[in-house]
Amino acid sequence: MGNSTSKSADSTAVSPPAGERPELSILEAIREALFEEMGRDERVMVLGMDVGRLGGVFRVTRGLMERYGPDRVVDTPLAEASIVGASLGLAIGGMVPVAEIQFLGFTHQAFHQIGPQLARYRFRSRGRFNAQVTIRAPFGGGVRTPEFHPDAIEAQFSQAPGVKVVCPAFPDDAKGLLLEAIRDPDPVLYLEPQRLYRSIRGPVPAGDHTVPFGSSRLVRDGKDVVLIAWSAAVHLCLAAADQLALDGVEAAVLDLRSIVPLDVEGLVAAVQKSGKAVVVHEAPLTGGFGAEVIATIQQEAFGSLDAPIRRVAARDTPYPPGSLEDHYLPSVRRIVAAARETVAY
Amino acid sequence: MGNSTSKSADSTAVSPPAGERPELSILEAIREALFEEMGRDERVMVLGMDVGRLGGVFRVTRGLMERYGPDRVVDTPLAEASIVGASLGLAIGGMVPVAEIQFLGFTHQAFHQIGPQLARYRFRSRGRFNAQVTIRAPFGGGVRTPEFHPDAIEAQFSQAPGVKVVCPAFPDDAKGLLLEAIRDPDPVLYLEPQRLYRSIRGPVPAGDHTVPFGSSRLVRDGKDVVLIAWSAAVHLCLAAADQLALDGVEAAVLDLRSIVPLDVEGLVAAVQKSGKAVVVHEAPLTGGFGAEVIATIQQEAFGSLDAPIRRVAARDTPYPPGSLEDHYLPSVRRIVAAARETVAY
Amino acid sequence: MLDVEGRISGSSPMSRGQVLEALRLMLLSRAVDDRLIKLQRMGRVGVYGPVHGQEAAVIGSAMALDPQRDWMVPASREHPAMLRHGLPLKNMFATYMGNFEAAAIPDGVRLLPRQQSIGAQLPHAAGLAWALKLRQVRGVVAVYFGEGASSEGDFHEASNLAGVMRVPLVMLLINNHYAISTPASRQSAAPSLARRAEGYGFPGFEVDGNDLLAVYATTLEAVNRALAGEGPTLIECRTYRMGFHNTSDNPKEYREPSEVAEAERRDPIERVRRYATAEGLWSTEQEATTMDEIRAEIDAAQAQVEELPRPGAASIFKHVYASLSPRLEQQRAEAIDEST
Amino acid sequence: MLDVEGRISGSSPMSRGQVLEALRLMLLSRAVDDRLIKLQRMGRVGVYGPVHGQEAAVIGSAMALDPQRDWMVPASREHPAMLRHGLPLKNMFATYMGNFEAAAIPDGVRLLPRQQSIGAQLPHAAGLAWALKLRQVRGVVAVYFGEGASSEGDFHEASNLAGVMRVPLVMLLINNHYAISTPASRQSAAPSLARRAEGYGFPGFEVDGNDLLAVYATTLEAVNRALAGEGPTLIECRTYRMGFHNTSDNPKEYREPSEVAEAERRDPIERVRRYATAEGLWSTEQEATTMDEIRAEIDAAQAQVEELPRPGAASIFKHVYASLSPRLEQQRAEAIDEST
Ligand SMILES: Cc1ncc(C[n+]2csc(CCOP(=O)(O)OP(=O)(O)O)c2C)c(N)n1
Ligand SMILES: Cc1ncc(C[n+]2csc(CCOP(=O)(O)OP(=O)(O)O)c2C)c(N)n1
Ligand SMILES: [Mg+2]
Ligand SMILES: [Mg+2]
Repeated sequence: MGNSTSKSADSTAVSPPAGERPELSILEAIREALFEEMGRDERVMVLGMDVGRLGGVFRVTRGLMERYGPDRVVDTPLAEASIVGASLGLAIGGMVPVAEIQFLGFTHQAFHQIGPQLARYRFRSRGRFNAQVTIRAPFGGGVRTPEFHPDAIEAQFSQAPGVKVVCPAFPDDAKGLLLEAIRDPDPVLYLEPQRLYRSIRGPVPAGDHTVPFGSSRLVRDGKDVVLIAWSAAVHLCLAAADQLALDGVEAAVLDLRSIVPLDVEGLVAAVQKSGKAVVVHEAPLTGGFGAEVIATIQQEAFGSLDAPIRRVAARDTPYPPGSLEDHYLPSVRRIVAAARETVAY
Repeated sequence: MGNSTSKSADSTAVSPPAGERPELSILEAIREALFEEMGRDERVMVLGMDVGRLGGVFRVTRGLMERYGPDRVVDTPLAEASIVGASLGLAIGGMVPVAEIQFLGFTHQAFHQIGPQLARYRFRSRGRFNAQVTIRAPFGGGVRTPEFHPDAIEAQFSQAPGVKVVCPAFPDDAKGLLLEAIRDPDPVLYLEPQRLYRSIRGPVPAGDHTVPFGSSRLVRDGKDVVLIAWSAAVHLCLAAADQLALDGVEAAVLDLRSIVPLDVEGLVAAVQKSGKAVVVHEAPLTGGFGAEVIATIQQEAFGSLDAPIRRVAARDTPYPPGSLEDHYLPSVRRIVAAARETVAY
Repeated sequence: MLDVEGRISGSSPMSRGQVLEALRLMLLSRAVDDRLIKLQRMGRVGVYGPVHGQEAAVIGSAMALDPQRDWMVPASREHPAMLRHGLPLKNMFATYMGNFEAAAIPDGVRLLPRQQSIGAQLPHAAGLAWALKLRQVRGVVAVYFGEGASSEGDFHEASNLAGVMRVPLVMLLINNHYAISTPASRQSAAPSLARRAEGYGFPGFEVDGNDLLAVYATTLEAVNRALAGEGPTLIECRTYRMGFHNTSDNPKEYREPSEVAEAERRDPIERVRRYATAEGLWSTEQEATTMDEIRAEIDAAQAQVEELPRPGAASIFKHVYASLSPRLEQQRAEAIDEST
Repeated sequence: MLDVEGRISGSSPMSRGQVLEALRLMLLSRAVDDRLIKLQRMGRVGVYGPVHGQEAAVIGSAMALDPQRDWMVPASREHPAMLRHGLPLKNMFATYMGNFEAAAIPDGVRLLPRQQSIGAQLPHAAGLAWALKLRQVRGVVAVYFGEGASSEGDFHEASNLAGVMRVPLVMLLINNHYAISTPASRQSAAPSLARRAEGYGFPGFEVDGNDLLAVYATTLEAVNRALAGEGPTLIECRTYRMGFHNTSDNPKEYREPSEVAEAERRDPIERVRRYATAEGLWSTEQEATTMDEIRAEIDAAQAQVEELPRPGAASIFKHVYASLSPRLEQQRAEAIDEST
């Protein structure tokens, strides 16, 4: 898994000589995917605020403009709806846009262009047009960002049929899901775990590497309970599993990787093993995607459930200032407690 | 209950002489609440597209402008985000705005002003300011409306802590929940079941009448299974219960009335009675609020559940043209089938 | 250029053939309005919003485009422009007669679907024009929208982006003076919406939208600017919605008969009819023949749609994604099962 | 009115007392910038975006308002205006030092909280101004926003609504030529953003935003128009963000040193210092004394915040709603329990 947390400065994504490929951070893996795919397919372009000369506020796109020029790596005006809406038009016109929304919280400004437009254009046009558009956006808490920057609103997009929603938690998946997203003929929201950008490193296949959507990843096996999560919360679950192991509780950890489409089969299989599950997410409890996970499991595996599925989620409050976010977010401690109760049920 | 379906033209909401108060349609009940509250509290104003001279596209606000003048019943430009955002400013300035968004599907254009602004203003200002704003919006299918007009996106607002979301299904609740909403110091999304506007009539208390949020209503009792719904789907459940009764299946019907806050206690009590439940909603299955209902029930009443809780929902596709909506929406037939399977589990 | 009497000032920017083509389209448009309203009253069409009164604005602008080269992005009240641009009449009827499979825009027709979310098509059009520029494809994008739409944030963001990227976009603001019941005077305090273009760094023009020739000439100029790489143009066509907003609406509830009467005097078709007659291009006989042809065309389109199989449950699972997830496969199977 | 040498053309619209008040606020603003940047580097402040370079625009406009009568709606880089309008310095420090309870705007201060969703405050300001008009309360609303914000749909919708309703609104567009790394030239192709006001039916003015007196005079005129019931005004203050966007940003990555050097020559504080000195209102001694006072004020504000109890878990459940639902009560109990 390579969950080492070294914080070395990110190098430019140029493939090193074979045999010596270093581990990459999630940020580097995303950048590598963009570099490679823009090289492979000249229709691919990157647009968004500050993505060009600056390389994005997280420097994910650093170097891209120098390499591929300002026509394909474009700084846009400060207007999210037009970034998404224009991306749809660009796609219809034969480009393959990868739009960056600076933070997922600011997709709020573009909601009417995402669910009602991007997502429905294939359907509305009866297949005449499709929106091969990827929207990249960092999200999630734990790094003391200002208001709106950590908003975890992924569940809302699950009510917008026509888009897909994917959320990598590891460098290899970051690359593989992004390449899959860019090539997918349908619109994909690709959600980047900002708190893991530089802190999680791992091996990443060189060159072409895709991960199919709708396939979850069992990142840790265990017979007593399964912890289900996506994006940064997967790492909280791994830490919780470590702690539980000290008490002899064997917790599995399932990374959904994509929430739309959902890997129902993988989910059910993971739960059936122990009959016990905890779902963890950074979004508020009520109406979070954890509810869908539970509703699905109880529908598909009712007979195998030996305990209620608990949710460890953010509170049903607005996101507080960074200094208070630890009281708001799910924590390892809360996950461990929920898992223990579940196992003991 | 008074579920008669006479389609008589709606009368102007003037209280008739005592003792002869006729039944009101949902539309009339809403209009009566607006008339009365604007009379009672001069801070209350109505704003939105076409709400003035025309009286709204459904004529809900007909007569209000004549009665209360164009300063308090205001036709706005065609711009949803500014209707919501200005309503917040109006509230801060001492007014009590009741904004109409022509159809709930067009709140998409105002999303960034709802969850991130209206909902969070009290929190952000540490109570210095509150957003006493009601947003009224019709929604739901079954009446062959064009694209966007039937979108049932209520679940998305459940991920925006700070707003409340209420959805009456009967004339008395329509009045009582609207008066409660207008007086609530916090922002409320008040969702109107467009297909029931004129088709459902019933008794409505004259004068002041409020219904507290977070209290569900058991509209039919039954010992075999409980059908859980809100808004127009409640009436599908009632029709399904009638049909089930022919086979001797006694189905209860629970109308949640508000989804935020959720009446957890009422929900659990209703489910515990039979240990069996079906949730019905007009929104797409995946990520719909039915998921939250199920997650809550299985958490709070796991031991009493005798069968998986089924969901009868719209399909996970974009809303199709009206001529095909019957294949998309939940139907009495589907509810009956799900209830039978659940009872037989 | 054409006054209400049909007198021309200056020389016509349209050839004789173009004038005849436009007049025919205008007559077709009004006949289509009549038919679809009739079908709606019979319960065979859902909701229909007529073009009535806006024919010069919509057709004059469309005539300045080359369907083999340019793209058209409509709002929802520009059927004759869509027909001119290549949409078969049958497909248009299918749209309103509830057969969305048959309504689809055929391959090769450079036209996007109608947009019912007011203003949402504007950023799409800007993006599409941007793609043409990036790919160095010769052509322009013409986008239609109402004065109501011009109040939406999407109008602003799309205009600004189009200005910054200097894309080949022609923005056709059809100011028909109403957004449902809301008069243009309530939509904005600006005396001219065309002037907003300055705030985006490109030119804006106001034109009598009931003057076919003026609309055509102004649009052609904008198309040429765009083709020359000079970027977007905003054109405000000032016209009047003579009919109802749509078949659910009754404009008597919110506007004065005198206002409508004045608009009737300025009818865009009558002017062209007079002009063409004065030029010796048109006669009552010709009009009668043309109207017969048009009625036959409409009858045929309607009949064709009526004969088509109606889409069923399976249809709603088509084109959701390129391929269905297992969950959607299951829902599809259920839906088909339940519908039989 | 004040050139870069501090020479005035015409007579000063500000009294001597006002000039001194403004200069003191400018110096305070820059000292606050320095302190918060220092605290950020020490890990005691999260992210801070300095005012550096924009003091004349922000303070000159704020000085034209009457805090007892007018409302101020800030974006996020207008601290000195907020202080002038009645926000205690301690509360400002609390904002950045992570104590949001102590950061709240005190009762009676006619000021809305900082807005971090770019442009979202604009419709709030329009609505608030509308409320003043409806309630016939004498006063205006002044709203701040950047040239970046002027690209958002919210700017357009709020401006248009304010024009239609003719509300007492003063729109202060602080064009500091950058939105993070994006230069104003990339934000819009419009040569002047002030001109956009025409498209909403009210006047717009462009002013040298580094000229305290010009900003003051223009704002005062707009305030008087608004008070006279003549509706909104847009004022574009052209200035320059001399520092970084915020403490996470390094502008060397995207702009030339020469550009910054030129801006330094046009420093808004230096001009006022020269002018005040020439007028005999200011001296190096006075500046030294003032700086000592300012430092003491800042030390005190910081110390006060440091001494305050830190908000805990319970705090995040306060002010979610007027009262908590049972589910939130339960979450609150859990959170308090887990934090102890
Ligand atoms: C975003 C959005 N808001 C509201 C509506 C409801 N609606 C349909 S048409 C219309 C008026 C449109 O006016 P305009 O843009 O002038 O076009 P016109 O109808 O005059 O052609 C409105 C408000 C909608 N379809 N979309
Ligand atoms: C809606 C939204 N989109 C993006 C951001 C990220 N962001 C923060 S500040 C900023 C630039 C703002 O530029 P401008 O409006 O000119 O104000 P300035 O920072 O120059 O004061 C951006 C893009 C945001 N906070 N809100
Ligand atoms: Mg119109
Ligand atoms: Mg700026």
